[in-house]
Amino acid sequence: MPNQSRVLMQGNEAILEGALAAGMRFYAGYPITPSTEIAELAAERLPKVGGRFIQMEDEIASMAAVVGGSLAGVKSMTATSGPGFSLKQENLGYAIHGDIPCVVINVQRMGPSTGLPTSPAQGDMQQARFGSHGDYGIIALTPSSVSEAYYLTIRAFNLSEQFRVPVILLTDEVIGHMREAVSLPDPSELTVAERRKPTAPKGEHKPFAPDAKGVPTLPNFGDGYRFHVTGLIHAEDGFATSNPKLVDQAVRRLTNKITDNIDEIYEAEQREIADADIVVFSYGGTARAARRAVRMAREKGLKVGFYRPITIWPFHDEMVRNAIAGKKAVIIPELNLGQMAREVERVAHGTTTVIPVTKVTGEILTPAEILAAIEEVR
Amino acid sequence: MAIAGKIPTRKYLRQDRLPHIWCPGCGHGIVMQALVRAIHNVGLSQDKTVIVSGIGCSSRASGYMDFDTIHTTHGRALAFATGIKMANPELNVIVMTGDGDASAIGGNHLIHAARRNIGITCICLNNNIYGMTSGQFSPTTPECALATTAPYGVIDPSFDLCKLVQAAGASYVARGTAMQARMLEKYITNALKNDGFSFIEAIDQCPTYFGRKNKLGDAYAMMKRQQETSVSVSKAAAMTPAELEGKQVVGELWNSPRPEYAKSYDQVIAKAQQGGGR
Amino acid sequence: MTQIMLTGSGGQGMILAGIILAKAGILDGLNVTQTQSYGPEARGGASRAEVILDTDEIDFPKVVAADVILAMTQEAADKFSPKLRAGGTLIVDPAGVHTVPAVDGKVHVVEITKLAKEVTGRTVSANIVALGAMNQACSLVSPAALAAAVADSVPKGTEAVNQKALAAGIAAIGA
Amino acid sequence: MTALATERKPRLFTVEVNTTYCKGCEICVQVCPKNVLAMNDRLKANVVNLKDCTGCLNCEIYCPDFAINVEEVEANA
Repeated sequence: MPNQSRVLMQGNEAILEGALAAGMRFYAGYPITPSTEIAELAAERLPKVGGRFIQMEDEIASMAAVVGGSLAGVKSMTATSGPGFSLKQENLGYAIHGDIPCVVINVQRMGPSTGLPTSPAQGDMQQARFGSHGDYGIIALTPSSVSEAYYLTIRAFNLSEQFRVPVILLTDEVIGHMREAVSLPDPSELTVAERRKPTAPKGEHKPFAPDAKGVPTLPNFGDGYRFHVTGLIHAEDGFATSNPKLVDQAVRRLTNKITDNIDEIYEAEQREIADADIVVFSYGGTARAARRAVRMAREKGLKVGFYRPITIWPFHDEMVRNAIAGKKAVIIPELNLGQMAREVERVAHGTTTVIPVTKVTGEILTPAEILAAIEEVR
Repeated sequence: MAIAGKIPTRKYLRQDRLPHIWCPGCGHGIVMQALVRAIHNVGLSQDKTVIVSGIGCSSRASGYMDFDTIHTTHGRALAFATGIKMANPELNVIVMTGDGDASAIGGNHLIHAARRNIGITCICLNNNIYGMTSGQFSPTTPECALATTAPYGVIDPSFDLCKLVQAAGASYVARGTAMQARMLEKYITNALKNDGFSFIEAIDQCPTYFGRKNKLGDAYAMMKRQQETSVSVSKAAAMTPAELEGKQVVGELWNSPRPEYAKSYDQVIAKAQQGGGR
Repeated sequence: MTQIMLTGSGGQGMILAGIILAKAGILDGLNVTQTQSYGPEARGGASRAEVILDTDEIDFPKVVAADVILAMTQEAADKFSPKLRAGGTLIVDPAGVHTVPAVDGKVHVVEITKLAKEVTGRTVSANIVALGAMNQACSLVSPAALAAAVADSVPKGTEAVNQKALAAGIAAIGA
Repeated sequence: MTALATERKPRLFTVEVNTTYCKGCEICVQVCPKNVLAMNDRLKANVVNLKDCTGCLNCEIYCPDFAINVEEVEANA
């Protein structure tokens, strides 16, 4: 075809292409709608580049295998939806606790439970933050286009390696199944982060000793460091401890390594916020309708701005606060019953009116519905 | 002159982690030593061998062994191990798991690791009880035995894990007891040499919970009893089901090499790179 | 912005037709989005693909008011024709649509399935015939881009027969 | 705790019990065919009859606590 640079690609396909570009060479998964295309493409494409794919016996095993693959030194990922994301939570917590880099794709579908398997929703926003037990920090990224799904998957791997933390690509059925024109870059133009290896000699290296950013440098299995990984709270040497001071340090480090580096991790798109009376705060597939609604409002002469978090977790309180400070209202359209509105309300702390626009019909929000909410503010 | 069978056990242990947490008389240390001796026999590199364990008393073994080691989540050791082996097939992967870990919460992973015949040696330390949580019955607790969650005796039929794993597709299956430590060492040695999924059921004693609750005496008495109720494969072949009631068959139960999973995937890679597939 | 719906029943190739149209849009340098119905619906019931073509950035990826609707079955025609904007174009295949719904726009009745059978010997080419007819009636993309997109999307060895199907669709509308 | 066999045996062995590791389960005492080991009053294994040790390694192999190490003493050492 004459125009090679722009290709038609589905969101799920872009995710897999992004993962391959980022160096992902091990995929373990279990079929579940609407994420299955990612597994199918991984099965087809990975062996061509010398990578490996395995269809595991269940979602729990898939997450476990991904953690194992990463410890063996290979960039690893899995993809899932709704119920599968729930099942992965225990081993996701293990990966967080073990500072083990990996990427988990969640193509959100309508829930709770089996819900509406092929219908779009954004009901896992809080689960992505707090789904596993105990306290921890996590990174989740939310694409709003097929092209962004490609780039954010690469970024997910980069952040995962830099901060030694699982990164969730929290997408939705709208983006996962949509096809759009994507301009694929030359691989040489991409920034791909590789795993930092320990510099201390074998025998002296402490696998969980943090660097200045709070991130340890774990070796790979087979490198000869002969280290120990456990899900028990552990000291810097990797072995279990119940020393209160060390336990406190270990748990806080897992949260602080994310929050202390938030400016490096966080990204958001902001349009026409400065003169706006109203800010529409939206993310993922829904942000497409929201952006349209904002344009329609501007055409009508309404002063409306647009704030789209691309990094959804960690939540950047300060940036959101700055964007909504002094505004008449912030409108939050989302395909759930107000999961991110909760976060914005926490930040607004009563100083700006927070208006959730929620929809749980299994359909997406339309620009008209969001525009109506904007017009109601006046 | 060296002592026949003497091996430098301590070389393979993280001696600074000892003494271990296991109770006095617990059989897990005996099985762990049999594994260490087998690793030495086969000559596996400490730098290229990964020990994976789940959750439970037996799964603490990984922390005491001087290799790359990973103490995972309850029941999932084989799933983590599968990821390690698939991502880097050059690594020797050994799983240490307990009866509850492997056959209750992790039963599905056991079946499928065996079905794939992935190159993992899985040692199930079967002491017939959940020790870490203080004595609840497991899928291998004998019928009628007492446990804290079966105060009137267990009514659940117990699992024959070797039969299960053989039926699922493992290429090497053996069973031994702690009292037959040297035989266990031999079976594990052969298991490590097998290129595929190998399963060793090591029957050992929990004097603290299973022994005390069921009035089975001290550790040695339990070991003797396990030996006495064992029947070799050759003897068992001539016995009726009635005669085998309450006995366990020990020995190499199955040894039938077939293609190892990670190697089969090498062929998938070759096929894909030659332009095969859809 | 042009909003297009291709509707029929599962297995009629509406989604592939949507993908081909979107690819042609890319060849013409347009921005495109293509979405579809999924799940049990896509396996026998009413099935639809939606395509949006725009010179500008496309925000909302779904059809709000269709400029063009293709309907291959009665069920699809009845279900989706209310989405047609005033002055839009409805194209129906009489093999599936016996009663053309009343719409405020143009209607083309094209013997899509019958033509496919006549020209290629196989009814599975109906979606390609439909693309030819739609594009000829509504000038969605350049004819060259559409032909190239068809060639790029159909199974190897069927390129020639599909170009015949495309030409038959174009001819059915006429100049 | 090391004792040395000295009498009229062609082969001499040392049996070392690491009392930090030993948990006093008595398995070693029971598996030794020559009664080389006994429990002491601190409930630790203790070498009491080293001269009869044959170097069979039973005590080492069956010790669940990795507390016993048997070595052969070289004849000319």
